[in-house]
Amino acid sequence: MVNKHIQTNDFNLWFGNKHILHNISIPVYDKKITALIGPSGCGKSTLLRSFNRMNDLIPETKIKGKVMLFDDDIYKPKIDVTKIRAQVGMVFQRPNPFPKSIYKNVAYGLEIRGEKKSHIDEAVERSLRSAWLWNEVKDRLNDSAFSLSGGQQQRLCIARALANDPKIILLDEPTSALDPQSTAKIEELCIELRDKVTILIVTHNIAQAGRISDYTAFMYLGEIIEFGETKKVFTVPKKKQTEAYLNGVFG
Amino acid sequence: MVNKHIQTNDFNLWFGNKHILHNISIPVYDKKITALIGPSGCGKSTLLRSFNRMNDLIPETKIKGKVMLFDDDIYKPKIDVTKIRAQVGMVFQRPNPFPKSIYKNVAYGLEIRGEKKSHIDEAVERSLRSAWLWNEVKDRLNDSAFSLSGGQQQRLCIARALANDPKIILLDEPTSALDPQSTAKIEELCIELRDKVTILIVTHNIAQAGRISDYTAFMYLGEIIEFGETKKVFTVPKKKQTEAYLNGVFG
Amino acid sequence: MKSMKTFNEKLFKSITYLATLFTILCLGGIIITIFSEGLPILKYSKLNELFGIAWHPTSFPPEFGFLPLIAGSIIITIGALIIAIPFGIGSAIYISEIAGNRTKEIIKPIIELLAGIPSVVYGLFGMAFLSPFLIRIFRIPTGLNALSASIILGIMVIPIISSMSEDALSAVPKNLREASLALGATKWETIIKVVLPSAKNGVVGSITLGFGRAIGETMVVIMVAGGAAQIPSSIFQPVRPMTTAIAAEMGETVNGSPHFHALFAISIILFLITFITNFITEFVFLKRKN
Amino acid sequence: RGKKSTITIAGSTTVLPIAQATAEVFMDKNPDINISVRGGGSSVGIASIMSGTVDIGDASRHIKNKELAAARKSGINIVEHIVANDGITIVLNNSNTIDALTLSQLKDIYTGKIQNWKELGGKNMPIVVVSRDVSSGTFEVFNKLVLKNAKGLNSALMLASNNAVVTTISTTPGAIGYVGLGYVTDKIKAVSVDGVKATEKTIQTKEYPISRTLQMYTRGIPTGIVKQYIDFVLSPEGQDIVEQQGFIRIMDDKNK
Amino acid sequence: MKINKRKINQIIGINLLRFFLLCTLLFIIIFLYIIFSKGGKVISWEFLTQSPRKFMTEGGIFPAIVGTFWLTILSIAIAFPFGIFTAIYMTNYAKSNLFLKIVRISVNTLAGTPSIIYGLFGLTVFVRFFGMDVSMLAGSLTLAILVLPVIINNTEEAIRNVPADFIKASLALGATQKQTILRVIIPTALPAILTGTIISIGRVAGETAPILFTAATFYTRKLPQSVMDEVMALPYQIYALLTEGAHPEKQIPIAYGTAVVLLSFVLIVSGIAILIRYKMRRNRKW
Ligand SMILES: Nc1ncnc2c1ncn2[C@@H]1O[C@H](COP(=O)(O)OP(=O)(O)OP(=O)(O)O)[C@@H](O)[C@H]1O
Ligand SMILES: Nc1ncnc2c1ncn2[C@@H]1O[C@H](COP(=O)(O)OP(=O)(O)OP(=O)(O)O)[C@@H](O)[C@H]1O
Ligand SMILES: [Mg+2]
Ligand SMILES: [Mg+2]
Repeated sequence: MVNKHIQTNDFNLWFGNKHILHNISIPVYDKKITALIGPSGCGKSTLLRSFNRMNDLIPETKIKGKVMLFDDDIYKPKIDVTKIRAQVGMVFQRPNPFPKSIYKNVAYGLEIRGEKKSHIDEAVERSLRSAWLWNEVKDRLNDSAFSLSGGQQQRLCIARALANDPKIILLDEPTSALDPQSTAKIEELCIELRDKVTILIVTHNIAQAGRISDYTAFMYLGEIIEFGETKKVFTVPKKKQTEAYLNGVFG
Repeated sequence: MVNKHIQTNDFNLWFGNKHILHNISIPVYDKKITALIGPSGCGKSTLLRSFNRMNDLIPETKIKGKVMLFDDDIYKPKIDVTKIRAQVGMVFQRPNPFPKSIYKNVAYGLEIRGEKKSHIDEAVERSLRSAWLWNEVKDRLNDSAFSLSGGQQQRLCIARALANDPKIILLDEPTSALDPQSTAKIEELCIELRDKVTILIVTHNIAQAGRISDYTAFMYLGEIIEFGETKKVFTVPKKKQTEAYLNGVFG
Repeated sequence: MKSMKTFNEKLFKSITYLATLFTILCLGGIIITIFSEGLPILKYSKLNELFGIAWHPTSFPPEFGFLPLIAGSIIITIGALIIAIPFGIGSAIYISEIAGNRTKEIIKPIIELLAGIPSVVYGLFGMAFLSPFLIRIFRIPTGLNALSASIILGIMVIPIISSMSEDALSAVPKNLREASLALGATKWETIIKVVLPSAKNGVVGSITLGFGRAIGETMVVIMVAGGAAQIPSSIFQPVRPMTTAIAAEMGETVNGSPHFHALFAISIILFLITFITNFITEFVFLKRKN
Repeated sequence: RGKKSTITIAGSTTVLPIAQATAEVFMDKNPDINISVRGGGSSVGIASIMSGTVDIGDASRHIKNKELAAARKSGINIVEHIVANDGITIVLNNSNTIDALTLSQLKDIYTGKIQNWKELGGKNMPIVVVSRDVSSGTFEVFNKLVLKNAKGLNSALMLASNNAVVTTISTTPGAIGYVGLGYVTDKIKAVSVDGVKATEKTIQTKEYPISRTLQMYTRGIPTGIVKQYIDFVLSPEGQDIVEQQGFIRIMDDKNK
Repeated sequence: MKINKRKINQIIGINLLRFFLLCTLLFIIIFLYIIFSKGGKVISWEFLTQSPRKFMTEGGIFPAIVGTFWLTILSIAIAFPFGIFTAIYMTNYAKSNLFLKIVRISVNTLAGTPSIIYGLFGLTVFVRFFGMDVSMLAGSLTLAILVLPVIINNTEEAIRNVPADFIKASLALGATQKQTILRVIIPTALPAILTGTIISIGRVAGETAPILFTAATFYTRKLPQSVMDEVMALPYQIYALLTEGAHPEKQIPIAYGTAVVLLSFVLIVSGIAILIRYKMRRNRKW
């Protein structure tokens, strides 16, 4: 049995009065890729963002239950949220590099923590290599990040997250704004990264979930309907809704 | 053999210098549902909008080739564009009712043509019935259209298009902003409407194209890769790209 | 380490908070000033006298009837709006709906630029050019009157109305226009029946904003309106708007005299009028969100 | 105040041109002295002198008893210097047949009791009353000496400058107005008041009824550069400048 | 037939709109032409660099140029930090809706308050209460409060236009709120903040009513030595030349010349700002 990296226990979340997440209890296994699938608005992004407390930004968010990162409840009072976020990398749907140079983008997380320049230089190179971007950008680290193509920008965002040396990376539909080639590259990259970090990925593309993930969670209306190994969920879904969704009946 | 309602002949379209549509030659058959599928940005919407000259709104649009509506080239000089648009209904991705009452929305097309009130009343009821909305709104025709749910608004937009008594309706991803129930309802509605009008629908949802269309055209990078009966295209695609797309490898 | 970090965070937040309080304080200061210097007029003059029709602050006994001043302000402002509304909104519609991108990119900045022209320059134009011009055209004894002030103020307000209306029109979702055109409507029908009604709030908001600007304008009216404290019977007569009375008479009053307080009392009225129009603009028409 | 090298003057806008023009020539003669001249109004001038924020306060009226009392109470001795005479001429359009008016007729015209020239024996022609802006010093004099502070006609045209009055009168047949003596040209005609024509002489002697003096106030007897400046204004050279600015010089033998 | 009527409506309607726009442009052209053609004649090197002479009927307007320059710089320097910090508070920290609403109403009320009321405020508070007398300091403070809401509104908008994506990315990397503000939000919004501020420079330079009682003097030869000195200022000079003094025939051309200087300054400054903004929008990649 693999290790659990994250475990949620009866986790509930409200935006104001809207009950968005209902009694979520799933594990995220260490050094595996877990895919979160489900129709639009079912709460995939919200669940993902619960793992680094990005939902705190939304006013009137209430939660109940626990989210254990290793053995720490990240919602316990007086915890330093910035520390948790630094440990958990996050990549968004649209590539969102800062309007700074390529180098400054990757260095950002380290600079705000006041790391030494030499250490930063080294980490920038390492992260860009891990994100398969080093060769493409090594000669123009001071160019604006916007001079990169969409796919490169998304890999830059992955590199930026990797620079913090996170144990886990959350990806929210990372390829939905990309062309097929870039998509393929990011998928490969995910598989490659699996050796180093735990990956949780939200995707609308069922085929993608099938291709790259080890585990799949299917969500519907804020609940986890089914969770299991991808092979099993895709071939012999236990629930009717899962089957319907996989067959493209809705969404 | 069924009648052709629309036929394009070597139709090309440029936005400025960008060549968007390449030598498109497809028929749209009368009283059938034709689905246009393909990855994002391949030109589906642009092609659809060529059929009622909505692309004219985009500055620096150039075209070459013909689009025959029955036996009239809609791009021939000095043609009255408003007349063509009145004959061709169009429904957009996001429901876009006017900020007016339900009644005024449906009556809009007739009112601008100065039809008689009695005729308008009758047409409004008929269109709302055709769009399966009459029972839900008959007691509040003067309420704002925004008081309706998303799915109802989309059906209102269909009713609004139907009020002009068009021979053909163009739908651009009409369900992508809707929930499963509303989606199902609109799909059924399309099938029902097929008896009266020709339908051309753009969709991202491959399963949806399979469920409701008689013919399918697969587009890629501005070209029609494959066109044929839906059954055939879906089961034995002739082109590799079609197969790849249907299997969810890209998009 | 961590406490240092939180301290820094808190310090920064407090600085921004103090700056915000300062802003509120400025408004508070203005309100307190005009009310504490304006209300004492009630010691010298009854409220109904204050709303009398004669403004003779230097006669014996002085009369502090605000009505001629209020009337002057309102008449000029309405005149200005009558001029500015068709030109402002008309050009806004043209820029937003009809002009090509090229034209738009040239004209919009020009109109924005116009909004920045100092009012004293407009005043100069009115005094030295427009007023002699009007005398010749209409054969009137003075060109410094309600009409010329309205014209100048109107020209001044056009860019305000135009650029704000343009913003409102441009904010109308493209898909509404498309829906209308797709139903076979002409461009004109689309503009009149769909775009304008959808942008109604913003457009009306631009008018109330223009009203607020025009009624508070000082230099143009002090230079161009003629300055007679009367309720005019024609637009060719000079008027004395509130702002003129304040700016022109403040220097001649003895600090703390009834006249001094009366001028501050006028500023209260002026402030309330602009406050209310502003409030309506922001919260009724623009519905500014947080 | 030690070795002062600047003089600040504030007050009446009527006196402003005199102060400005004399200051300019004075500075040319004394390049290391700077004079700053600003308006504000007579009350501002007197108030500023009392508060000590300026060296010289200009006023087109005499200091009021109330103000003087307040100054005495705070131990300030305010000294008045009459620097010029100002006479206000009543002017009509050249086509008008009237040549003489009385003070009380003027008052009736400006309060609206008389509305047509024929009531005064002239043509049958409505009177167009032209006045100066309330904030102007000229209005102030007229208001005091002619209207005796009675309410003026609301519909009078209130013009911003002497020149505007001249232009308006010259182009409007039925118009009546008032300007400083220096502004009378042959485009308009001046009438006598109570039988006295406005001339330099009649104004200096106060024979002409609508005349006044313009003054500068200082705190105590001026010393140092302030004294130098005041002396310059009162000198023949200074008085020439006063005349250039459209006012009437003070009588040579009667220097205060 | 019906189609015809609709077509005619369309043609009439659109031409009416075109007429309104052309008239507006025509106003502008006539206006600028008159000011520049009448004032242009007066402009010379001497006019720009010398003090007024011969009772303001000759010489130049140099002290007024200098005065306006300092008034503008000082007031922007005072208002800028307050404006930025207030906008930061409003966009990032304000939690309570009520407080935010109060701030917003205050800012909007300040923005809509007539400038003459600022003049009264400056007179009562700075000139008299704080005893600053008529001085550059009193005038700058008054003008600073006048532009404060302009700077706040502009900065707030600039900050709100920073894509939420950037902020999220920064926070997700473990940055604190202050770090996110100082390293991501402000740098991203800076060009927009600065262009807005440049535009408000134009606004301040042209304001007359607030300095009538607080800073402006009619005539001085000396350039300001300290913030406690009163100064000549271009907009006030135009007003004074037209309404005071004894030689309108000589003063009006000078007023036109002064207007050309002021107008050129304002138009150039706001033109630059508009150009920057235009370029910025073009080049913006997000
Ligand atoms: N800031 C917010 N305030 C209130 N409700 C929100 C907010 N963000 C999301 N929601 C609601 O929470 C629910 C779940 O949203 P979420 O974004 O997690 O869905 P999702 O599964 O990621 O959908 P998608 O596939 O479209 O990204 C939706 O009903 C949405 O309307
Ligand atoms: N107004 C426009 N100006 C210039 N190019 C445009 C414009 N609208 C669309 N395009 C370009 O035309 C191409 C086709 O766009 P279109 O919207 O037709 O794609 P689509 O297949 O409908 O995509 P989607 O599935 O995302 O709706 C794209 O490359 C797009 O960038
Ligand atoms: Mg999502
Ligand atoms: Mg599309």
